[in-house]
Amino acid sequence: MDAQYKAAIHVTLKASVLDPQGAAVTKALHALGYQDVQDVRVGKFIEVALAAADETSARDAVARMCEQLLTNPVIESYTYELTELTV
Amino acid sequence: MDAQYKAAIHVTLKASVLDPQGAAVTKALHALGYQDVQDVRVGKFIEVALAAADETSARDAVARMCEQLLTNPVIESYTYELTELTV
Amino acid sequence: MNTAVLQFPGSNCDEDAVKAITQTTGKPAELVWHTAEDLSAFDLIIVPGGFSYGDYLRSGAIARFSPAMSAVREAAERGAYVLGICNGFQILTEAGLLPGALRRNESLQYRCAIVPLTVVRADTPFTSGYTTGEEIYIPIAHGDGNYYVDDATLALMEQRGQILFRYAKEHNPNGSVDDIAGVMNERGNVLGMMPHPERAMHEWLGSADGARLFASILTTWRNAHEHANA
Amino acid sequence: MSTPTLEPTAEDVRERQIYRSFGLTDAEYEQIAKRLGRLPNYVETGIASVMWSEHCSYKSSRRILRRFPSAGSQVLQGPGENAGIVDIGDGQAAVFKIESHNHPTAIEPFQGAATGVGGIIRDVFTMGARPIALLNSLRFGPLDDAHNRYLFGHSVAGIGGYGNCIGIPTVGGEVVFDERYTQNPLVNAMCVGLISHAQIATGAASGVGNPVLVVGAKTGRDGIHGATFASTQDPHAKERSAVQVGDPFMEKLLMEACLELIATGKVVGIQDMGAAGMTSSSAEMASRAGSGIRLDMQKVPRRETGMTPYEIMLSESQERMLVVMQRGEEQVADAVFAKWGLDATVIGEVTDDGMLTITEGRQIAAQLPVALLVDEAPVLTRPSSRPAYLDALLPGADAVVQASAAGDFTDDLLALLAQPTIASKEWVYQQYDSMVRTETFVRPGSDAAVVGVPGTAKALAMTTDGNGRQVYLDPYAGGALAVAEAARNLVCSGATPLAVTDCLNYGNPEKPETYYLFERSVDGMSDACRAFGTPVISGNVSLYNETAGVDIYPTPVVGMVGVVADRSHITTSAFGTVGARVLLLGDCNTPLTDGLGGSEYLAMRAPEQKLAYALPAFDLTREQAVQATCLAVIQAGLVQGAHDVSDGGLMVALTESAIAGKCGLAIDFDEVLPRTDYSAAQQAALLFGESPSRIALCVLPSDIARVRDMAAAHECPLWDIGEVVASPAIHVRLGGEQVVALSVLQAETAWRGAIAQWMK
Ligand SMILES: Nc1ncnc2c1ncn2[C@@H]1O[C@H](COP(=O)(O)OP(=O)(O)O)[C@@H](O)[C@H]1O
Ligand SMILES: [Mg+2]
Repeated sequence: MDAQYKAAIHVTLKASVLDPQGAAVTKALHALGYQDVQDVRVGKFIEVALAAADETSARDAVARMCEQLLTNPVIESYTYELTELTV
Repeated sequence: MDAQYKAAIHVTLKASVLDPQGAAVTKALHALGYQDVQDVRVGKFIEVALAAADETSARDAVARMCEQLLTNPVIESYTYELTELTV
Repeated sequence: MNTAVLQFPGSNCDEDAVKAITQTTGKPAELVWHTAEDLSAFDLIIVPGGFSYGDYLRSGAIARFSPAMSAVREAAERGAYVLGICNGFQILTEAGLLPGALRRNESLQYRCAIVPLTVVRADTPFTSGYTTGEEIYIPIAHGDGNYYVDDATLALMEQRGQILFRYAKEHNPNGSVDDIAGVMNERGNVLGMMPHPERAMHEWLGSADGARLFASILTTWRNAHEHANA
Repeated sequence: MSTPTLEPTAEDVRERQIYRSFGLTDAEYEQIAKRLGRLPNYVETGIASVMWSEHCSYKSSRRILRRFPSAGSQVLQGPGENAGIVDIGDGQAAVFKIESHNHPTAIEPFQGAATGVGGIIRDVFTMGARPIALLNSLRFGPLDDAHNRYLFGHSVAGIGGYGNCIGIPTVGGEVVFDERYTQNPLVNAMCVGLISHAQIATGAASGVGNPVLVVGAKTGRDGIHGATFASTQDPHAKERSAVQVGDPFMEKLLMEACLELIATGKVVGIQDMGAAGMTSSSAEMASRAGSGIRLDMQKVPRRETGMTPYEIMLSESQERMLVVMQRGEEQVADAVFAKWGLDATVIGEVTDDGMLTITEGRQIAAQLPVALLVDEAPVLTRPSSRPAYLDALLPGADAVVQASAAGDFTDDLLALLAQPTIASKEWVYQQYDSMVRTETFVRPGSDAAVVGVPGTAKALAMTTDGNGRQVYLDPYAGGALAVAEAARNLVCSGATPLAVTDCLNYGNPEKPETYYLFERSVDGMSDACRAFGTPVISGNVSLYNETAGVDIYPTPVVGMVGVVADRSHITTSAFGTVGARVLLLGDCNTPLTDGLGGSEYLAMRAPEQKLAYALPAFDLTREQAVQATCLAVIQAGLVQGAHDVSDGGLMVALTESAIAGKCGLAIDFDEVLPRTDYSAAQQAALLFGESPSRIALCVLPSDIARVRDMAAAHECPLWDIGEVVASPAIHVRLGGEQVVALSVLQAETAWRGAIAQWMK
């Protein structure tokens, strides 16, 4: 029987890539009086619920979907954490 | 002297709010052969670098900016983790 | 009637709104930069469409903190008319002047098209030139027009008659709850709508149905004004 | 700030042949060293290499581009500036240009396409013009492939994402699908602006001592060597750092600020930073004025820390401009930019020494003669040889394709309408705001788009057209046809064509056969431009669209703008007047025997033969007669609808007009073509062949006599082939039989739903 997993994936723009959203939010926070904010980067948080035979194959699937669909390695990078759900 | 903090903020749509992006990603993953994916939710991952006198005031600032600007409480909820950066 | 059209960095339907007002009243609306703090001279304030602050983070999220938005709140409290179109609607919901929120379109695509709307109520300052249940054609142009309110609020809004426009049956372009295209505040002087009435001013633009919305406001204002002066 | 210690020395650059990795040949490197009388250092080598890259120097194409006609009484600014300008009367002018963003799109379709739009908008407002419309010309591999769908979907979203945000309507374009574009999709974006003659700004850095400012976004390490990258093969394997993220919000602010600044009259010269960023903008501005420029890298506002002069000079960060102000007027720029929340920073000054001097504080980081970078860039004469396949093509009339049901072409028509290249592009243009500014008289979906000129009775009509397969099959005629089709689309909307901007997309110019196709098609375009009186006022070249030995079709794209003298002349492709006659301008006889060479129908029914047959003959004189007649009858108020016959042939054109007009059509060829023994191939050729120089008109019966007279006066053949009917069905009689019968709804469903169906 397959086990249940949850992957929490963080997709961020690479450090050298312009982040217009982050820049706009930084400015807005400054305007609101949060002068101590130095930098904001806005990325994506993707939660994927999936079934897999074991942790290794779950990890493998998550890494592959990140590379194939969820990110474009040209401008983005990603990290993820996997948790097994107890049913 | 102020300490340096990094807040990692996760903004997600409330469970009761339909997530069209998540639904689209689920469909796309299925089409790519990831049949074992059951559900995907897409949210935002916001990293804020800030200076603050201490952890309490950093937490306080982050919570306020989340409520004021970074999320819309009608449809979204958030969690965050704070780390102190060692310089 | 004195009309202000607000301009935020990234507004892009501001000039179109001015044109619509000029055509309706014979007198241009005043473009007001987002830093303005006093809007007491105006009877109608239009929060126009566009991409204020790039719509980064969330549509309307950053613009709502502009000084002019505090002035809009005061104006609404004193009973002036406020009309939020598209991005303006998003800003008004973010500012809490209207209930609900606007999510990404269900298709995840930006959609520009002339769509049929049903006028839900024709007995308001904004819709007196229409008839209840009338089908009108107004363009939409948005990526985040998918209106959301929770069920309890929706029921209340229904009951109070706050829903003014719905997308015609089978023509919901974005997934909006209850096909909602435009909603009013409880007091009845603030309207937010995703469709662009200022783009439906002439047959050659594809429809002239939007012109009646501006005419309705003008008529209501005149009536109230003459009444007050009488 | 310290000078980087890791940067190679001038000797290293030579010893280790580092210049090669920048794309310079040994001979080019030696030429530079010789001209300098010393070894160029690392920064200088980088600067020279981007300026001498294909992208900036046009070294493979420059010789050929001179063949285009570029003069005309309407031309206020020809090629050489950021965009061309044509007079439209009343002291106003249209400013336009087209540009490719093919290579970035191949690896990051959303951002690649978006930044392409951003770049072309900057080219137009740099001239002082208010951008009023955008168009785009797209080529992708077939939609049955998931990666092609990804590239197509994200490119469209990126184009929309940028134009929608900035508030310029996207009013037209074209999309073609063919496996030749699978590895090398094409994204060409065009922008049209309006300007009054008095406001025209140029990109010249004149006046010694005038301050040079950088305005707009801060500089980061984006896309270093993007220009070099655009000129080399296989975008996938090359530097991925060359992709930039666009910020349309920043560009909107930048546009408003620049237009406001130019209106103050205190600007001496202004130029956007496109390919090769600050390097090319400064060198080109100095070159145009015959001056020099001195820039201090320490003063450039940066987004990242530790950037070297090399990185700053070569960065392709978007949404930046270089501005030369009148001396002492810097604060004017400050005030305007502050209002929009943007930086305007003085980073240097104009000099008279003819040098581009880059300093870091007091220290000189690079110093090169402007002439070396711009005028002395190599101009290559590449070998050219006629590809053998051109002489092996069979006559188009020999292409034999039988109707899929005996004697009945209804299924064929339905299938053709659902071919993605022919199907409605609504899935695309619904994602574009085509109405903002409320001046769009004709939205996407007709032949040309029409946008009003505020304050006048006039309007501008605009279109982009190109057909790579036709150019492949006959480069000269194909080039001419691209121009002819663009002009025909304008004329059908009621406009007089004014001028052309062109985007020349080709494969590897180092292949003599590819170079031949390039050369011949430019000749064909040039002759057609002369015939139509539409000079080329701006353009762009994209070479090396080649992967693994496969070149794209030679794909010149023509962007054309015309003026509608009076809004009452505006005509669309809708045939919606019941009882009106359907007339055909152009020949009805030759298409029967022209065959199916180059057609979509042949490509659909016999894909393996689609490149085997020659195109129908093209006669420029006939084309001119057809267009002149069309415009004359429209201007005389005699036309209810007009649609040119292009992709998919006559039946596709007529069906589109019926769908748009929400009416039916009863087409009857029996009167005009009374024979009953046409072969199936001949019938197919008449219905679906792509013989050029035809326009279908919708004319009230009472106006027919006048239309006939005017056609006769232009020596243009005219055929009365049917009627617009209320019953929503299309029936066609040919050779004494009914060959097509279907409801408009059936046709519309096939045509409108095809692309959406693929993209679900
Ligand atoms: N990429 C696109 N962007 C905007 N509009 C488009 C695009 N592709 C096609 N269209 C519009 O769809 C209509 C039909 O296009 P097309 O078949 O190429 O026309 P034509 O053959 O007359 O040049 C035109 O109005 C065109 O502008
Ligand atoms: Mg056409």
